[in-house]
Amino acid sequence: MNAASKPVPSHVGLQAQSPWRRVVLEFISSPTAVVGLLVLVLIMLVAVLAPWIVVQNPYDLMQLNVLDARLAPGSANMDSGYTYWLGTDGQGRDLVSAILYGLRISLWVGIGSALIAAVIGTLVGLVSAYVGGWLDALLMRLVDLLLSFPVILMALMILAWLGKGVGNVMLTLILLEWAYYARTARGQALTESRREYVDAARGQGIGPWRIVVGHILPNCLPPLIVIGALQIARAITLEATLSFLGLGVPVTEPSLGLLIANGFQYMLSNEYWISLFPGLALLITIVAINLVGDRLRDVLNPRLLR
Amino acid sequence: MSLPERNAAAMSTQAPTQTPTLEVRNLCTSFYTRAGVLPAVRDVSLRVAPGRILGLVGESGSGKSVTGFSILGLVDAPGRISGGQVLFKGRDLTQLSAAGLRELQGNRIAMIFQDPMMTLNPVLRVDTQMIEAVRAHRTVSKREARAHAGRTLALMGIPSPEERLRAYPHQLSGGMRQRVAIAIALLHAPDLIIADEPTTALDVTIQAQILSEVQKLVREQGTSLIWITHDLSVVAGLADDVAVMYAGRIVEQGSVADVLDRPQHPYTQGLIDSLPSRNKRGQRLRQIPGMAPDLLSMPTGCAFAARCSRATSVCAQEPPEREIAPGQTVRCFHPGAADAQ
Amino acid sequence: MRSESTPLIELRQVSKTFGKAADSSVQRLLQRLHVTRPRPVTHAVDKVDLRIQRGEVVGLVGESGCGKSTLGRMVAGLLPVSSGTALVDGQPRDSLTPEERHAMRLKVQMIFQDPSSSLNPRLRVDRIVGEGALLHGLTDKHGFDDYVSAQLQRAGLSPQLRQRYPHQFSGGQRQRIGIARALAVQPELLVCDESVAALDVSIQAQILNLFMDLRDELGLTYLFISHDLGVVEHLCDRVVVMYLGRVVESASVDDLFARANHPYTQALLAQIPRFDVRSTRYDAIQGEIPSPLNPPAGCHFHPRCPHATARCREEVPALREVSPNHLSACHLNDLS
Amino acid sequence: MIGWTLRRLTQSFLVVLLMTLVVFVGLNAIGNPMDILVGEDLNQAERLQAIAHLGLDKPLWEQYLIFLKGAVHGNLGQSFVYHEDAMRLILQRLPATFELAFCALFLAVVIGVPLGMFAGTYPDHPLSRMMMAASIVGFSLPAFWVALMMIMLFSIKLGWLPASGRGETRELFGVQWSWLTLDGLQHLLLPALNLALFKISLVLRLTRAGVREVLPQEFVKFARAKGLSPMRVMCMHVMRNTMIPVVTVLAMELGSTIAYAVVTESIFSWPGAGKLILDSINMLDRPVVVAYLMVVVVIFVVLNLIVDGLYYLLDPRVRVEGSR
Repeated sequence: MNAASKPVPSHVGLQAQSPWRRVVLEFISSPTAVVGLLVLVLIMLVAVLAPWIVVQNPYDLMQLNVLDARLAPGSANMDSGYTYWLGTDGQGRDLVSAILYGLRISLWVGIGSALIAAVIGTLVGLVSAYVGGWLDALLMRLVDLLLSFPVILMALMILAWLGKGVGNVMLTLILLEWAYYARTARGQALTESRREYVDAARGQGIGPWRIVVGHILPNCLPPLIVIGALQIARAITLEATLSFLGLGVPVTEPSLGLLIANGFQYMLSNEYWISLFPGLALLITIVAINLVGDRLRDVLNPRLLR
Repeated sequence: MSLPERNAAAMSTQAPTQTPTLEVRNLCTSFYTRAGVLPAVRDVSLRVAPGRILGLVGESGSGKSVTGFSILGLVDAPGRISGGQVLFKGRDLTQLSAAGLRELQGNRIAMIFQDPMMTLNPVLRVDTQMIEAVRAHRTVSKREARAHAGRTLALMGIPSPEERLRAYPHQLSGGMRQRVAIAIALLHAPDLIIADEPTTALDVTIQAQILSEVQKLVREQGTSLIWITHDLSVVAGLADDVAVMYAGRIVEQGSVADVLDRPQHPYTQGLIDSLPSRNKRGQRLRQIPGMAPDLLSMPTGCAFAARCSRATSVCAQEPPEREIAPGQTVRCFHPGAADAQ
Repeated sequence: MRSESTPLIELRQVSKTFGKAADSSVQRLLQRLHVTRPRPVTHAVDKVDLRIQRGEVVGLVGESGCGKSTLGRMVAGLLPVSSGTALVDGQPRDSLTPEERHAMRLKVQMIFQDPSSSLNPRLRVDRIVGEGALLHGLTDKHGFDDYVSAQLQRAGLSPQLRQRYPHQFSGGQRQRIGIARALAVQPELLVCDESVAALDVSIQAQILNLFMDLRDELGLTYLFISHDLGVVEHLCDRVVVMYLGRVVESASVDDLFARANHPYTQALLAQIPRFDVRSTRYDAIQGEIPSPLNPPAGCHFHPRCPHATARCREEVPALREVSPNHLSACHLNDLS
Repeated sequence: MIGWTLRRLTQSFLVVLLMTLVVFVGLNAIGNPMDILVGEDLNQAERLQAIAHLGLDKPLWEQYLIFLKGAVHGNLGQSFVYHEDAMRLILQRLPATFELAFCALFLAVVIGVPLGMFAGTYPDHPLSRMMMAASIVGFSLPAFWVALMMIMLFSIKLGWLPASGRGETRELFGVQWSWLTLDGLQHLLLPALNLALFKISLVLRLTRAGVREVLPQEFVKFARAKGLSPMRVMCMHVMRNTMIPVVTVLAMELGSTIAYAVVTESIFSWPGAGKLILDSINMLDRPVVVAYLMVVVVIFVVLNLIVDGLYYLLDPRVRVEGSR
């Protein structure tokens, strides 16, 4: 058969080049993606090491000095002389440490909920694709139902019932996001199971579960990884939005969303920094994740998602 | 507005001395990709007289489709025509402006593609796609254009054209869809049709129907036809002349009788020997060893040397295209018909 | 226990339908409630008899939609039969114990058409080829590398390539890997479903030569499915022609190509482009290939058959012997 | 065609029924329905009278029927805060939210689609690269933070636009619209832009991906081979195919715009249903929450119908059954 107008790409690879190595090589070839990845790794490092590198524990009310409230960036601390590089918030919290701790919560909620939802969703998707029949129809109807309602509304309703707190926010996110993974995992598993290498494996007497896990699952991973990146970014944004609305984290341990919400009232008296800097931190994190996610989508499966 | 009649003089029996409908001289087309420059078409020259059929034969990656697209100026980025001339009735298409070229596309030169599933726009009805093709080159009312479309479909032997016009592409079978695509190509009675493997995706009986209709039309209307395919048997039955391509070059060219019965180039000989019907039943086929070269790392000199039983040190240079017999050229230092089996 | 004459594979009145009508009452209720849409039923294979003797190369030809691939998958045990019985070595497939069925499954292996989708892109070649053999104890942990190398060698690939991944091979090489995988479990029958259709002529010749070498070397039996009559004529001992789910003719290669009996076979043979036939006058048979969704009544070929009679439109012609082991299903034979 | 619509309608009806069941179970499972529907500050006599009235003493399934009957007639209890019928309260506020959502979507389409077409057709053009970078940032911007920044910049620093409230409205077809008055428009601009920002980058990327996928297809090359003008090839062939996924996603995005309006409305204190629901949640005004949930369920079921309808109309492969 005649190949597409462009000739067949070079097939004489020198040494064993696994598909995953090929993905890494292609990922590196885009500078913006590499920058995104570096920024993301830096942010994660900073968030994990926060308690050791930060001047003050923003969640320990004892250390807060109300007199230092609403100080402009660069002003010094009353007694111990360290400077508040980004100023302080309404309760005298050093914004730098508050942002770092806030990042911890955001990343923890975002990545945690996305991973758990991914595992649940993929399992449901694979089982639904493999078993088929009425179970498949039932699960997919549920998934369609969940996906047809916007996440923020469902989150509002659930939090209104369950009450506030990081745990509830994560539970809400997991409850809503597993559906994305389930739909994609099922769709991908069905397309892969129709391909000839699955028939070949069945013909060689390889057991059904060994085929699903050993043969089909590795080919379902690429689209799931792409969704994972997108979902982490959405989860972080959603957590910040819910906290901003006062439904997320408790007041004593403000995440970035709550910091921004607290800063809103001071904006009128031109103290912009309380809302500005946490917002910037949030933006940089999400942009970094989206840059990485975008590149992954082009590299792993160009035609998937938007 | 009936189809403009062709004058009888242009019938195929005319000796090719008459000015050719199309003459391609030293055409080069390359793809400038990140991985490097892919020389898809390297110094290709060919000519087609009115009413004659030229078979352009080659395997995957030989550049035959790219040649077809280059002639019609449809090469997309990162591909670009990097040299040579495409003379259509004396005018060099490579120098024409986009608008100038567009006047000819679909009007004087038409193209048919391989995949019947994707040639027609799946969301538009057949009549919409035919009417727009008519009105692209004729200022006529939609009603008139539709009538002309219906007549052309009937000409292609399509039963109940009215019903086909109202249908959507996915409601037609592969064979029917390909006939509609051919009908669209014939709307303006073009002087030249370039067919890129139109029957490869079809079944034998449907392919036979398409071949008979195309052959009849070319003979009746004196249209020149370039039939691009990898199937030697189709070319043997359909074409008047044949050009064999390998790794971006035409390695042998001439009349069907000369080239297929007395092949001069070892690759042509190898292709013919690989055909099951050219071997004794049940015996091992005489195969061409190895694989086609990778266009990214093109060997210097003759690209076929690595797989050629006649290769010698002289093959390290590029063999020139030489006329070995009247109307038959070959690009090889050791041409000659192998001892017929 | 099995005499020499027992065929390796035998299909008796085997049929296959896809998209079964809504049988359970719940489905019918849902459809009546307009909740689900009724699924069309296609009769892919319709009461086919087929016998493949050990060491024989049987060609199965027909155009798209004739059910030859479906039949091939039923022979390979990848698709269950809807009705009729499939016997391997004289034993019905569905009456076997799980262990027997397990061993039986390895006896028949399939070579697929599309070289890029028949190999798992994420597995290394040695695991693709050797996983089945390892599972069934044909080799063990430390003998694995040599075993896989031997299989690749026999399929014409150099063993150092076994660490590589499918995307690092050309179409022809990938087809060889598929063959090595099939042979690794030491089958007796190879079902080749359009195995050379996706390859260029020069590569096609190399793979066909490999098939012939393996036949001589291992005494393999083949069911060679193809739309390319030229290839079938060269490779096969016997040819079975199918049209829209039914066998219309079956004969030895010489018999079929010289004295084709069924009008459809005659049309097929007349219309294959022949290398040595120049500037042919194509007189194609008219009409479209009917859709398997609602096949025509009586003989499926009657809408396109030049000799169709009233009887052809109603009565399904039986597959009868018209000359020594030359079967054909056409009413015209009753007249002569 | 009729079979299809009938099928979709029955499916939608089943979904709404299912949701009422879920809501009802939610009411009873978590917390005592008594205090949800009746409120704590009534004395004993009034409590008994309310229980009888709402039939909370009857068996569960009978309660569900009463609840269902109430839902159909639109009375799902009185709002504690406003002492008005919850459903009517929400229906009063909905037009403001719709106005905001439609305006945001309009901006998204008018800006997103043309830019997306350009970025898809000329991917290596510097402008396209810049647009893609901007769309990634736009895609990542947290809506609430952008709202604050907009207020700070345009209202406080520059003072061009009002920071909150809805401004004058004029009546049209019995509903108050603010885009009909200049003052109304000034109030509408910031919240609508805030809501639209995310959607613009979404539509831009969606259209670009669609164009990138359609352009290399054979029927586009065939259209060019027919000698059609580039404009015709772009509109009739490329856009028609690209728009199918874009339009269906847009209809879905209308739903999420309505949902995200909750945030924007509370920041800009835009008197829409979103702001109402948020305040009700904070003030534990449960009947309003229940009523809002029912209204939202119906809206999204209708939206899903519209999405399927659009897909059905735009893509003939779905609409016209039967192959050869």
